[in-house]
Amino acid sequence: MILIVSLLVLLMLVGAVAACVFKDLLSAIIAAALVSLIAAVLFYFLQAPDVAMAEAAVGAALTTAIFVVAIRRTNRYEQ
Amino acid sequence: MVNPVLLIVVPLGFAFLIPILSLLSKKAAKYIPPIPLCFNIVVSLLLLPRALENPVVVSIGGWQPAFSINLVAGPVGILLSAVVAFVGLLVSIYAVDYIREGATDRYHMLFLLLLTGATGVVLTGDIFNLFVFFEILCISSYALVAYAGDKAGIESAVKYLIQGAVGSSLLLIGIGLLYGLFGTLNMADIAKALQSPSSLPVFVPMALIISGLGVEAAIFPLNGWLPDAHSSAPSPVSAILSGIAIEVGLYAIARVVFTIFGLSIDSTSNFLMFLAVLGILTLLVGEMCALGQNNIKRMLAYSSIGQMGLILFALAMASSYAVVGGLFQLVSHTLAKALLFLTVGYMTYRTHSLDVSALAGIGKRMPITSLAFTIGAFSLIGLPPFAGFPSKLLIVRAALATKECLFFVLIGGALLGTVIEAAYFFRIVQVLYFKDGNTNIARKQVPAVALIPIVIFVILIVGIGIYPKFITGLLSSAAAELLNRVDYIRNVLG
Amino acid sequence: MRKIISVLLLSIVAVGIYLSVSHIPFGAPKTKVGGHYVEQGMEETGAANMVTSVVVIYRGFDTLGEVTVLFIAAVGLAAVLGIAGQQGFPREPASFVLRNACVVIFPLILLCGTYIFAHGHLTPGGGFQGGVVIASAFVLSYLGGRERRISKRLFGSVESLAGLVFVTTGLIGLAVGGYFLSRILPNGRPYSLLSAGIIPIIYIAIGFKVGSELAGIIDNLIEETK
Amino acid sequence: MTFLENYVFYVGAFGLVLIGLFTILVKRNLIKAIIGLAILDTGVNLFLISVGYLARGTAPIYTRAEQGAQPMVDPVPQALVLTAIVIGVAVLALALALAIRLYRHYGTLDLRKITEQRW
Repeated sequence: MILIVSLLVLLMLVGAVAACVFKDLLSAIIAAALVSLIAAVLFYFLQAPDVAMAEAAVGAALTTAIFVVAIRRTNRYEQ
Repeated sequence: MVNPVLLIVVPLGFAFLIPILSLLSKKAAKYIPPIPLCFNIVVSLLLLPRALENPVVVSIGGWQPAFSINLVAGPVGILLSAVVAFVGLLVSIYAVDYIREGATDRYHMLFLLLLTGATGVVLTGDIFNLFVFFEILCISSYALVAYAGDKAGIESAVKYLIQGAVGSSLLLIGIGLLYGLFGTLNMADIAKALQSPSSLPVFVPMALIISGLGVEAAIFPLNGWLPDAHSSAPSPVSAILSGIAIEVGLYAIARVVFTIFGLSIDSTSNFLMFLAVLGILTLLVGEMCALGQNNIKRMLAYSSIGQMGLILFALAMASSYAVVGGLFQLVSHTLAKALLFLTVGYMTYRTHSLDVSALAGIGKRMPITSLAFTIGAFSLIGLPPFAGFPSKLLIVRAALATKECLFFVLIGGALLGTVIEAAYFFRIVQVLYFKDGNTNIARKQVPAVALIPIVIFVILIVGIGIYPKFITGLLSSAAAELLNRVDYIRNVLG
Repeated sequence: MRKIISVLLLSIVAVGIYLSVSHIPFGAPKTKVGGHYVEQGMEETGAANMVTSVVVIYRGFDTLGEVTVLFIAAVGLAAVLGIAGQQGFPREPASFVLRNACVVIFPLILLCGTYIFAHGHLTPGGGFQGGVVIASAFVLSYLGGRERRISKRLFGSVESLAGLVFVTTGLIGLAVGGYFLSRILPNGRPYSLLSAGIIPIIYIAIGFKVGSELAGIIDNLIEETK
Repeated sequence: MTFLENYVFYVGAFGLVLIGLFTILVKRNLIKAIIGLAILDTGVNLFLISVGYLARGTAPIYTRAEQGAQPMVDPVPQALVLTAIVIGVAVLALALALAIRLYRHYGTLDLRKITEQRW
């Protein structure tokens, strides 16, 4: 159990670093969505199903959608 | 049956009502904000006699305080919520005529919600609830700064939003740490459980919370957003941001420092000393930058930073005398700065330029407005017949009464700041009256709707300046409430 | 240079937080208020989901504030983007399959969202989660039928009415019970749909409000994507 | 192993907080900074939930079946996080709207190049 959690945390941090370094903003947004998704799983492990649901719906789906709309109306690459 | 919760809920209800009303008539929205604000003034005045005897504590939902959110309407709360409602009312009357472009109903909704947030921060007795109302205040200010949609407004709103959002996250981490340490969110309950504020695990959340709130209160290293945001917003918004938003941030810091963490000058003076030094640093930085400005709104914004530093310094001295001075300065700054922004709003509207030199000769063209501007500026400098004089005098006397070497040095810095302040305000007044400028500005006064609030502000500033006892009674009980932690805990928890 | 300063600053923050967090043992019982809610909550509010009872009843004022924050964001976003409030212009239609699939799925997602917020006091989920699901149905409808727009007037009215329902419920509580948001309805039989006093009313209001606000936000962002 | 058990969630939470703050401080692209803000929010939320966790606790939802002697985790942080998530998404949406508007004015999102306002 603890190993699975540690692995997920590690993956989440890697995702966050990736979101920070990627030059292509679309990739960075997907990495940020991955962070949110893993966070939702961690919320579930922490016995918080309500929050897991909200985080999955808001963080992984809705936020990603607004980000994608926003970069479509601006610029996809970080200069 | 007057309940402090009405002060928050009624403006909120009216704000929710505006979209429906504006379906019926496009013009209706601008007349809505004055109604709940008038109501708030009446409710505050009705609550005042009860609050002066004993803070009115009400819980939401009807459980014991620690188990539900509660509002504490003590003298400080009532004083500040009345100031918020009063200044808000005058500015909203001014805005009826001033705000014409774009979807005006959105402006009025955001304006009303900003004031609701400020009232909520002032009244709440729960730390997480404070965070929520603080967010209401901040997010509506971000939107209002960007409201006009011009280059400068959007750019400053972006800076403001990024810094403000980081500040709120720090605040939330601090709240989480406090909840982990004490298992409760009620401020009185935390205060009761918290014994020594200097121990390290408690110091960290305190530092986080203060730096989070400090972003909004524009304390020195965290105030990069303020001059941009306050100078590029529409003038009524600048008046509210300078007159209310930053003061509310400062109040929240004082509440956290004095009530939750119970810092007092004798036990753990180090941190308060640090805050006092920070205050004077903020003052000097703000005034120095203001001196070099040519953009008049930017100058006023820097002057707000300076004044915040002075108030922070006064509050950090933590003697009852000094806190009275700080609160007095807070009230007089609110009145004077709101007045200045309102008058500058119409002056720059006529000259079509924010440059100080463009104001040359305005004194003859717009005599009443210029006179009002001069009075506001003199009050901020602290010249005798105006409200700024007794407040600055109180702070100086409080600093001398501490008999601490550090405070003597710091008050010297504050006086230096005042001299600088006098220098740049006199320069503007001189430009207004004694310089001949562009003569093709129409000899036209401000419209009556806008003139009424300006005149009321002038009357108040002069009135308080001549007869300060008018509010010092209320201020001293407010200061006593802010400093007396034991009574606060007893009143809330019973 | 900037990076070095940032790293230094952040390491100070990290050390400070470590010192404080080491006094908050993970997994140990440490809360005062939480324990009370868990023990008494079921009796006092009649809701099986304690998170719901904390969100709506014990800390209902926070929730009102939070709904207000979302309202501000929706209003502010429209103000910032300078949207006039009329119907948008039509755009090119999507492909046949996508379009018809969306027509079929759209009501199902709405139903799912409604289920989530109507059962907020019994199962995980509630007003926000249900509202977000409803909003996601509208995201889908943009993908499928691009020429379709939501009616801004209708959504604006739903938003305001839902907010007013919340405030009015609280004010009735103030008039009847003496406290804002006090329980004016009986708790009812536990574990049944119509139970838990005012929780379902408030959660339905929140569900509609959050749903319409988020759908409005997305609509405003997508507008004029030419 | 005990260190891992005690701190893994805190490490995850504050790791996200620090990475988010670093992104905001260092990156000059506005959308990147907003992504940092989103990561920061997630980290704070994860921290709040970890504070409320109880070893071997169950989710704070009563079911008809008997609970047994199992304790429940603290519902308060979960309620706070629900609020914080919604506030976070509100700020994010507003920030992105500002970014779109900024791009329309300046044609760039690089904060170094956007210097109309100066100290």
